Amino acid sequence: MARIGVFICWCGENIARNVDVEQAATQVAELPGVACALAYKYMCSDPGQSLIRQKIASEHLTGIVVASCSPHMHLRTFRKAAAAEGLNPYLVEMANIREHCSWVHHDRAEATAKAVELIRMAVAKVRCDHALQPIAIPVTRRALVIGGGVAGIQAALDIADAGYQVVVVEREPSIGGKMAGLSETFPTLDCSQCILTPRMVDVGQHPNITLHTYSEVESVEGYLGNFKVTIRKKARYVDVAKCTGCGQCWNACPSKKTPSAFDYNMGTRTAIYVPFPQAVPARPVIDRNACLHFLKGKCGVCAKKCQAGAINYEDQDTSVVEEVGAVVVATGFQLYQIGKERNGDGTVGYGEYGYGEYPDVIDSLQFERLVSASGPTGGEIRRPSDGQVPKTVVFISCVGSRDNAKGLSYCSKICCMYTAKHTMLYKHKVHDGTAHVFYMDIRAGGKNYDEFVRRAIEQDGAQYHRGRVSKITQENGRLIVRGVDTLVGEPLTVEADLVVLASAMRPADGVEPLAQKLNVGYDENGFLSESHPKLRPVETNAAGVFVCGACQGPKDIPESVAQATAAAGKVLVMFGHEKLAREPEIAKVNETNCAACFTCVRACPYTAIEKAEIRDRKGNLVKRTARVNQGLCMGCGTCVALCPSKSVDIEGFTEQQVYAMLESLE
Amino acid sequence: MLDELRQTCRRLLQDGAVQAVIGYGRASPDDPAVPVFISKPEDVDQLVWDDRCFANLTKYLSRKEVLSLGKLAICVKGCDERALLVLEKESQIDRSQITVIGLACDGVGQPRLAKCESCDVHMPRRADIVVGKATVPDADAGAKRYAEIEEFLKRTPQDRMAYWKKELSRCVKCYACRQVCPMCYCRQCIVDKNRPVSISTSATLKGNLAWQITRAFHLAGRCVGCDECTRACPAGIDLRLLNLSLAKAAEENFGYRPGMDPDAEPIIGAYSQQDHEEFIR
Amino acid sequence: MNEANVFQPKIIAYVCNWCTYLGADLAGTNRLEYPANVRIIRLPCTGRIDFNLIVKAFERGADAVLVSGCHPGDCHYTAGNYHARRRWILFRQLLETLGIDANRVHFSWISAAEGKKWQQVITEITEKTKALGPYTAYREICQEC
Amino acid sequence: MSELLAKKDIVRLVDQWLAAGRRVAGPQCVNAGDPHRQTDLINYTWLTKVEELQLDGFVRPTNTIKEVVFPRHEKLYGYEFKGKRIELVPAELPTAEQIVVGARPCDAAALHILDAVFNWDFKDEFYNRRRELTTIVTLACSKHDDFCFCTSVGAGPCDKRGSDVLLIPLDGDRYEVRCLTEKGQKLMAGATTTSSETAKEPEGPPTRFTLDALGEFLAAGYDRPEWPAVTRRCLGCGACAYTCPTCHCFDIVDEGGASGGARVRNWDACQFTMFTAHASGHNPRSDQSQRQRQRIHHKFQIYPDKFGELLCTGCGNCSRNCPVDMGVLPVLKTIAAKS
Repeated sequence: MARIGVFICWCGENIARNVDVEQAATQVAELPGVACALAYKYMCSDPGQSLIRQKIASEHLTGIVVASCSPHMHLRTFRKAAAAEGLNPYLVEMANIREHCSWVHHDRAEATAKAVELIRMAVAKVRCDHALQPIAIPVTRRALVIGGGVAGIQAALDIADAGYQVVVVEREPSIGGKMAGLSETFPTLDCSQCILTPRMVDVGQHPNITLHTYSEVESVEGYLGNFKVTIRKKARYVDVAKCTGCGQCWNACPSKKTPSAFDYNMGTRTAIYVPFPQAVPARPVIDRNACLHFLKGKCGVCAKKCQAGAINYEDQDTSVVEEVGAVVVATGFQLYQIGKERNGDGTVGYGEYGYGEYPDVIDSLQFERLVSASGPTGGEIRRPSDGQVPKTVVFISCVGSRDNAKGLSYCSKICCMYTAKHTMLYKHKVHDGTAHVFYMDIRAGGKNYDEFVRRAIEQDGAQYHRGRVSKITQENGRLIVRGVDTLVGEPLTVEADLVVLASAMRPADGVEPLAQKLNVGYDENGFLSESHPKLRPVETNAAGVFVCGACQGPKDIPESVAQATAAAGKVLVMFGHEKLAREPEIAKVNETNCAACFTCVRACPYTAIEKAEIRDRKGNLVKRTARVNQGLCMGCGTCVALCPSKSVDIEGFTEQQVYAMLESLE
Repeated sequence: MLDELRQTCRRLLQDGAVQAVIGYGRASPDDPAVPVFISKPEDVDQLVWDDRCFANLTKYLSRKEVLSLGKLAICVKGCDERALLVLEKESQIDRSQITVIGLACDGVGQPRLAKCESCDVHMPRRADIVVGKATVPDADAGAKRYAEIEEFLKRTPQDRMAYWKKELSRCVKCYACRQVCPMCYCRQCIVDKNRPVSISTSATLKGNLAWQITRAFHLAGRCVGCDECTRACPAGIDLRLLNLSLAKAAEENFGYRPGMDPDAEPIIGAYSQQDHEEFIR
Repeated sequence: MNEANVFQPKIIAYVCNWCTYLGADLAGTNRLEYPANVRIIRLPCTGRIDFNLIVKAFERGADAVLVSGCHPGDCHYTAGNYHARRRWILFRQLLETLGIDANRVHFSWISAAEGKKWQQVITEITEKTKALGPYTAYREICQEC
Repeated sequence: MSELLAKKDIVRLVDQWLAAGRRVAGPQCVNAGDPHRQTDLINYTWLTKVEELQLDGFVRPTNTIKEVVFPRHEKLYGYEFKGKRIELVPAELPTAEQIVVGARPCDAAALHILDAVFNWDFKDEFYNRRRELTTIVTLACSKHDDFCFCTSVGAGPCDKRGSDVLLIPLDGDRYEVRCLTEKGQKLMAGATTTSSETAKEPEGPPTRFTLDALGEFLAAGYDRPEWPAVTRRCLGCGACAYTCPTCHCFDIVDEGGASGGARVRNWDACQFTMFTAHASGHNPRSDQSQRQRQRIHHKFQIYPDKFGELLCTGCGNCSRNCPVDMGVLPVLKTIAAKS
């Protein structure tokens, strides 16, 4: 027999003002199954909780209803109190008679009547509650970091330094990401490589870190705490174990004309190459599409030069399977492909700027390489067309950003800052040059950020024009930039030697299929979705998968690093337990009744339902059934509504409970 | 055509390709055709095919009494065949294990059943073996598909409810509609669940309405319009109207007709961010 | 104010735990008054809300039913509300065919930030249902044979 | 000598009964005027006006008159929650007299057969009260179809069992009236005219099998290997049982909410999987052939052994209404032939 205790809170005057709590207690005490009903000033206070605990013991209660505030406020509190007294915490229900009643209904009689009905519904529900035990999921205390840019490096080092194994997957031949190609960084103008490369080396040498470069995640199986990740290691044609990174091969390679992706095609590289001198690992790969051995079947210079015998033309892609408990996604960004982005019906965006047509219209990452000491010009600013030092440079912000018509709706956040930085770097190198900036707004929120922009304008004399550029044409080797200065209210034409476009930030290529493998959501722009924008900024809706860096949204280096450390922190919280406790209010299949139509499998947003087989002792198939993976189910109940025979139910919101509540309505 | 059908089945049984053929037969010429299960080559002469072969035999693919016969061949009309595709999509049958004998069909019943008037699948399209040749469907067959329901929806809501109250008052809850339906393969129907009772088992107006809402909606995006439920109903309730209205909604909103396109994803258990509505505020 | 004889409609609201329930909480926190006719049944997600619940609500004497959850794109469980929306598109057709009054079945997206919207929606539904009067057509169906 | 009644006088009588506020049931075409109908659907229904009554021109209604005494849904008693106590509220027994006019003999005979099972140990108050209140005016069959087999089960187009009044068509306009009970006499008192003409009893359908052969087969054992093949096409619905005049199984359930409810009984059917399912999940009749076998055994062996009469009047409704044209007739024909 049910023995339900009902505890009605005055919440001081908050409830008692509009609800006659004593009368409500008298009324609900009469309900079948109710053993005691009483009101008290503050149920959530220590004495209030003690009262509940006393009654659980003295009245031998089998379930309790607390009629007070929203369950979002205090359900945990009362569940803990019940558990402390030995009552299963899932036998606690709340009736929300404050937010949903006393605060919104001022007629005392009406509010009291409604409160009684809300309590009656809760009593009906608690009578159908099941005692539940938290679900324990074993955890493999080993993490996977996808992406070896600054965010991935930071997350990997933090987790590894805490003493756990980390696997890093990077699809390029070296880790380092976008930051490795930057010149100097705002707002301090410290050299990007100087601060990044030591950390890259740390990753390469860390005893707890396994590094898979030139590799991609092929498939992900499993769930929170128990992922099985298959990684495809692309053929390098260089045996990394034998190679010493001496450089004989790439120095001797006769194929030297391939545009360097690391330099954003501003320079060239050989067919066997390391992307940049400080690469980690400092081991080359052979580009099949440039290598004469593969193209023409003859050459073999690198193999001849290699003392270690590390060249292997027969190399094949291989797969490794890594078992990990948590995944950190740090796949970073790419730039908006000016003039090449497609928007359903065709190519859109900024053909009028002549990018790709005029060699001296470049994007911001290309400019980074131009000013980088390790770049193709050795740090001298020389324009691509003729190698001349440009005397007038126009920088255009918001190319692709904040443009619903032909670009992307969002602000890429970092362009204002790096454009200011570019003008400064330019002025520091070309003292007699002029830097013009066309901008929409200057967004420089951040420590020392606005000061930095002011310095560019006031000390280094960058000419800022608030307005858009409508067209760029080329005349006599110069670029005619036609725009408008909206502050002056007049058209403005600048003859420039070089134009730098601050292209929008987009998620890296291939992040959507990766997100699908991991079951992480993404927005219409392809940025990965965090669980909650404020309270769970690095978690995703796929339990055990975390995000950091620019794959989640545009951000600068400090933010990426901070988020990476946060993601590492979340991983470490997980790894602090041998087993993870998950809420048991999740789906459960009645496997005997399941008709195995697998509509639920198709619908589950978490791929938490799998197709399973029931076999007898001899191994003969008895029947097939849907089965819930407790590690993945989040308890949304989409499966319940779709199951025609209701062979699946959600604990805490079972069919029985919901119908009992309905039946309890007068 | 009948000879060809019998030959085909005889060969399948003789070769051991199948252990039984699900087809139509009858005891005497005046009787309507009934489902028969032929296991011996010498019995194939029991098979018949004419315009009184109403039953959608695909229902038997979820009857254990029939599955126990072994590997099966099944005779299907173009309309019935659509059910096979739905069953396949819903993991109920392994199509590779079933030999499908398609029967060319110009419609059944005297006069033709309502479904036959707007039929656009006279020839089965995905059968392993097709027997016979059928006429080409009328060009406006598709246009007539929802004519009945569109006509019905012109009535006032009060009139519609009055109609269903009258019709459903005759329902005795014999569940013939469920038992003949190839899509009703649940091991335990929701109406037979008693904890909780979400649908009253009483054959009252309340219970009957709840049951028919449930039956019809569980077929939303799944019903292939074989109209077996309507044919089976001893109370003569035109269940076809309910099914048609949902088929219409499925086609209008999601461009989907169950059992037509093997490449189309089922619409139930799926969604699109572009699903359009104007009633949610 | 005694309105004992005025028809007080019974309104059952099935709401998701993460958006509309919290929206109703916010209405409370902001002390936004609205009619006391609504009874909230909290479910994890609109994806969990089955058409049978709507039918049952009418059987239990509801004069109007509200189903409400997170706005598209905001679902706590990423897609539950999309599944729900698709079902309702179909279900409304069935209701229409059966002649069940569409003015008695309401759907809304109300976020955790929309306490004001919750107040408005409930007020409007209550007023509208009062104007329609009791749902006698369905109650007649539920009377014993 | 005989008593005669003109057809128009029957109509007048019914009109009078209705005018006097009596409940009158009779065959009616229930889908007249429905644009979707393909064939006429004749059902016994409670008449609201005499024009609805359709006495002949068809073989027999799709439903049966058992509903008049054994409704498909019946409240046995109510209950109310009074605080923590539950109070039982007895259901009111029916009080209204009712008349069935134009019943077919195969329907009327069924009630006579059912009297036994509703009274052998427990006396079913609801059934008995309705039976007492009901007067049945039966019309002998002048039409039959391929499904009819009354003559094979010892019944026939003039079966007197269960009827209070039997009408036998004399010619197109008149009936011979045979009052078989006091109730019948009372109902017809003064309405008929005495005549020397007598009606010829119409012939029934040809005999389709012999009961002896059937009895032999059933007596020969329970686990006859023929059952699976003979019953394989059965889909397990309740159309046969619910349109059978003699099937009388019911289920008892509680229906209600927070303040109370009722214990009700609803028709049930032995062909449903759930009919014999145990709470454990075990089902002693797990196969459709076992359920079909049960139905035949019950009707032609178990019931007659216990009550002396077959639980079948040969109305043919089970086959007529079966979605796959099964019902008892094809099964009986097959097994009688095997015996």
